[in-house]
Amino acid sequence: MSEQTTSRIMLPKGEELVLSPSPHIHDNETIQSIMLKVVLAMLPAIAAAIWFFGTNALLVIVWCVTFCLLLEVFWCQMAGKPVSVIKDGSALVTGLLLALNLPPVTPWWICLLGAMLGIWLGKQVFGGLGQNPFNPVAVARVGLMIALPRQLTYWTPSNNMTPDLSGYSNTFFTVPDFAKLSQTGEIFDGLTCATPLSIMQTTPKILDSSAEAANNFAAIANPEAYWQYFTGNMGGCLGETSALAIILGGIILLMFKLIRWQVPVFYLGTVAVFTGLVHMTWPGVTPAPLFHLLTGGLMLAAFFMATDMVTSPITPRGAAIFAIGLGIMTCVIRIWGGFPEGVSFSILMMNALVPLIDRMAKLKPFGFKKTPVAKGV
Amino acid sequence: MLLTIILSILALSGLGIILGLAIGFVSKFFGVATDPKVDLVLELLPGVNCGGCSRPGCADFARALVAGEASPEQCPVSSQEAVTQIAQLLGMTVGDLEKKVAVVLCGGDIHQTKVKTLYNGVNDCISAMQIAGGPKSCAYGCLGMSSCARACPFGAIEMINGLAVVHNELCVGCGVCVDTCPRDLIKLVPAEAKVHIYCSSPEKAAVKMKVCNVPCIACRKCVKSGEEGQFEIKGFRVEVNYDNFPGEDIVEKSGCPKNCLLTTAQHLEIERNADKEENAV
Amino acid sequence: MNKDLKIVSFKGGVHPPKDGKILSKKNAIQTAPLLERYQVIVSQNIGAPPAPVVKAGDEVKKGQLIAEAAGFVSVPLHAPTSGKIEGLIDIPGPMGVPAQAIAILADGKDEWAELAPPIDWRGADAETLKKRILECGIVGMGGAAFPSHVKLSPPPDKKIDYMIINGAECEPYLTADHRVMLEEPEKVLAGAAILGRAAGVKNVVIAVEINKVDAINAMMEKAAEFGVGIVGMKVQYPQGAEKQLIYAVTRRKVPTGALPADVGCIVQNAGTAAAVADAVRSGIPLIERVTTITGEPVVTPGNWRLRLGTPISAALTFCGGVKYEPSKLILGGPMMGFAQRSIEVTVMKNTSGILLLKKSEITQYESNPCIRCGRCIKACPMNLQPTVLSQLTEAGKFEETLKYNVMDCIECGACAFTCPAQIPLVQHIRRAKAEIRNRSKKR
Amino acid sequence: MTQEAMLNMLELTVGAMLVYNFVLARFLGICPFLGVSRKLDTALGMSAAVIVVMTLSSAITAVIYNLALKKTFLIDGKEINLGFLQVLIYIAVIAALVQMVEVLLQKFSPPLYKALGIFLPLITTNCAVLGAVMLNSVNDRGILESTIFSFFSALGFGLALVLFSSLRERLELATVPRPFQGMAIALITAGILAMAFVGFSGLC
Repeated sequence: MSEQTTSRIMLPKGEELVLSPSPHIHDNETIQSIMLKVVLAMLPAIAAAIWFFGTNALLVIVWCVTFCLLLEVFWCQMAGKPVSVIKDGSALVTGLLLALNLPPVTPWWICLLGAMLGIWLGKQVFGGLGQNPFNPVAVARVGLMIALPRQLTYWTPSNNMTPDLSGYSNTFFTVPDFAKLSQTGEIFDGLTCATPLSIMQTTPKILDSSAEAANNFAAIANPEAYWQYFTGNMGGCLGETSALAIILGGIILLMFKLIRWQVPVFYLGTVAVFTGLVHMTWPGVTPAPLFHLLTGGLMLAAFFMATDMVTSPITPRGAAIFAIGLGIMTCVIRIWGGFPEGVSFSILMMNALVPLIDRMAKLKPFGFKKTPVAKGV
Repeated sequence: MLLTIILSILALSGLGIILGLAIGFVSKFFGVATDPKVDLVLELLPGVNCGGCSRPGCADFARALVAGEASPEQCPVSSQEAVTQIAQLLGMTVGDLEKKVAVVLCGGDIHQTKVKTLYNGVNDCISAMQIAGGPKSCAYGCLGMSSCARACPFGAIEMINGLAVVHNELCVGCGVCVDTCPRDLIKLVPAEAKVHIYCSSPEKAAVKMKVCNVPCIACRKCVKSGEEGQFEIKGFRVEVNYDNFPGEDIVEKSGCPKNCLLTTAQHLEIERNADKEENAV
Repeated sequence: MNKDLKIVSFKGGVHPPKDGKILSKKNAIQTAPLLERYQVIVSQNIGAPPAPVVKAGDEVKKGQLIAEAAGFVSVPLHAPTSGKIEGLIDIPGPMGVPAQAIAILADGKDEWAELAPPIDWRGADAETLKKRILECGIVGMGGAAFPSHVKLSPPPDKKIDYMIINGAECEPYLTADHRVMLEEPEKVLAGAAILGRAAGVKNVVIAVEINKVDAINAMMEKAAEFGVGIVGMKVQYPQGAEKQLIYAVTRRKVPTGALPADVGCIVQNAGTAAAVADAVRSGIPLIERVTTITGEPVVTPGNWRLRLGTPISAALTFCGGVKYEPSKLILGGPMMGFAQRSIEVTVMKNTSGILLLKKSEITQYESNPCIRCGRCIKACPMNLQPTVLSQLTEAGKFEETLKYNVMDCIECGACAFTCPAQIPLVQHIRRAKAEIRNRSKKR
Repeated sequence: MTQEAMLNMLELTVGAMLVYNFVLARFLGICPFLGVSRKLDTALGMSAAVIVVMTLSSAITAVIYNLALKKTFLIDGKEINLGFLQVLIYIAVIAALVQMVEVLLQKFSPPLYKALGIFLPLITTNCAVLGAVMLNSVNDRGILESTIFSFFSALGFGLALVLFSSLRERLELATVPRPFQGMAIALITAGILAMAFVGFSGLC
């Protein structure tokens, strides 16, 4: 090597060398990218909501997202945290999920209340993302449900449901007596409809196995109705309508490996088995499992709420236990409880159990034996 | 009415007598005696569970004291008074105690000692030590990641300019920080010793001067100006002999060229001012 | 791909999408020119550092003993070239603290000392082979630098029936073993057979990740001649970690706190096998090794045969220096290697790679909160819960971490590699392990 | 069993445990709920102690109630009912009982005493125990019914306590903002837990 070439060779000066622990490379997946993928998975459900409920739904989504983001920023300002925390996308996910958990015609102030409950009470008082033991959206939903039961069960029909009193829609409407309305001078400003679950709730239960019992739920649990439930043509919360859209989103989540597959599989499975058993024993008490799977917030919960990473168990076995517990609680509340829908309650309750489940479902290390072999050599 | 009152009184006193007798009977025949001394001793102990006595907590220490497995002066935190009281309670005698405080023997704050490399990792001295010995260019200086300050149960260590400084008035000399420091910079010294040489690097003066503005270069000015035996020369550095420590006037007399022989107060003052200067900028 | 090749793997782990091997895997091994001065760090093996037997002013020949083994878990050290001993000096060590080194001023003649006579290994007994392996100062060249002769001498009650030669080289960027297996297949196979003989094992298997098809094919040709089997492994990190490798090849699980010998296995690195072949067949001690010098900032990345004691600055000069200022200098691979603060660190027996990374490539550790996504758990080849361990460590609950089997962690880095919150999980776990070791020592 | 009896039984068991949970629906016994829920181990100890004391004291007071307090005695031709003394009598009986249990435990089962010992005196004046006993009297339950109700109520208390303590153990690792640290966040958590338990309402 001649003098000339040596002089041209540049060696690191070492001034910019970073000292850090191994590993020195990263797969570039960040909290932000995960959250954005979750948002992507929610898009089908959001699209379905807007398709079925129109601008009302869009408005609710916009309100919820805006309030959640604003409240998060506000809290961070107050608490002296960097406002850049907002970039992690968790408030966006909370906002969207909250919107999917509200009825289509929800006034802005309920969205604001929900966002406060979710972002502040559900998340930030515990120290922000990753620290909250309870699912923020479930906290918001349950809080609103207890405080404002009327507003939270104000269901409007989807765009494709018309009160023509024929066929499928027939079941869900009690069409107002227009003649009487005009006489009393009341102003007619909107249609409400029932949800399949609320009809199930109000249907008197028959505790024997007569033919009457078998037909107890025929009006809401028949193949045509199932198809409508599946596509999303029914009343309910924004995200509760279209099972199809949510399953699409679920597939996206599973493809990106963002959720533990045990949660939706065991949750839906437990609900199916549990309601199946009850239905077989007393057909007059509850409709067939398919009804339960397709209606209410079960699908949304199974794929988007119960799978929330922060508030579900961290090991696969724990996730399975968690999901089975969720399934049983949901069914018990749906069939015998005082509320038509039990998913949010059951999520909160199982959230409380997560630390215990985590303790129970601790992983055994590779090569684990009860009595570790003493070190040789 | 009267009958009701009388009956109530009768019923309640009857119940009282029956229950009283029952409790008395049970305690008489099944009672187990416990030593009330443990609680008394526990009340006299500081109750901060610092572990300075090498036992998991004050309650355990109290039990050991009563059982005669420990002696009261093993608690480094208790005042002389409290120790005497405990000893009296247990019928022991104790010798005189010398109060000790911790001192961080390093003066290399971020202004004086270069931080050579960028560091990206856990903010903890012991963890940083595991990665190429940490970012500071002096391999023996304070890493400044406040492991000792977090460990101190009394909040006596403050981090100023990336340097741990002990506040003597808060320090009780429990020694928790001494075990925490991965660079063994912290020493327990007699509280009366106010002068220290704030450098622990065993390296040659030339090496030290390259990385730090305030190293002990073993020029021995202090040794010469002090009395015999007040300082010890340890390789390429000098250390105060804490069995025979010099008075505060030694700082003036010796005129340490590198400003690393300082009194505790001076040291604190320097760091405080450096901090202020930085804030002003 | 060869159809007879059995392909095995373990559970868990990660697959770095861009493994960087492309930078240097096509470049043949080059021999470094002679330098004027070498600084051989004394403590190059796990266990007791050897005791220097030379002093300033001594003349040494290439391959001459300069430090002798001190104890059972210790190996001797040899001069990398002929010249004059300058003395014992302190140089920046790979762990950041100064390390003692023997400085040698080369005389440029590069004369060999009288080497030990070749051994006909096919007829030699195990003890002779082991003695030669010790005398030539051979240690595990994959990274741990564990003396090879110690591994070959398990306690007599352990029956060993498997000798696995680790050619996985699962660390991204590194290609040194790959090139050795490709260019000197005969040497690796012979070394494997010798190691098998020294341990008294019939079953000798070389396990290679299947991204090194050319190396597998090269060795396949002559494998039968040496009675050595070859197994392919899925490309998955950490395929080459001892316990995972043993599981992949034999389906045996090394129990918690146990050694490979407890399940009848010995694992040696492919580079080590080549060095063993040299030592036994020609009596050449371990004075040089193949090291990958790579990374985006390096002008011409490549694989170089470097003598022990070569400063990294000199090694980088061979590669034409750097294109721009790197953000990180690593000895070893990017997953388990050690970040360095000085380019004056010298090459040691276990320096499998010298890696420079640019700013956009390196992990930016942050204090983000854990979102409990469970990716670290999925990635952990030891089936641990890294996030729980790091949280407990942060809270100072070291006793609790034991309940979560912190001591089983192999520090492979798969968890921190995949953590979306960029938590320095491995550092936390190392801290907990150090603390627990300290505490048990105190007791 | 008739349907009515079954429903009654359901109310005594599931109802007592979940729907009308002592802590989360009736808000009784909040002091030990917050006080000893720092650690799961102590919570388990406390739960066990409450189960023992509640069941025992309910059984004994139910006997007193059904045999004495409930009855109207004819003395001197005057009807006398000592029901108004029930609070006083119950407190005395519970306190004495706990004292005796404590002493007996220390004698016969030191390990159990070690686990429950510190909690027993705490329970003496606990409103949950008195509450259970009073509820039995107010609802005019028989001895067996009272015992079952109290046992399941105590079980519900234990359940809430264990849940809560495991949550608090997790919260200890969380970075709770300073104004909310300690009791504040504990109360918020308890509130959300109570919200979740509302879901059980209407079960029976």
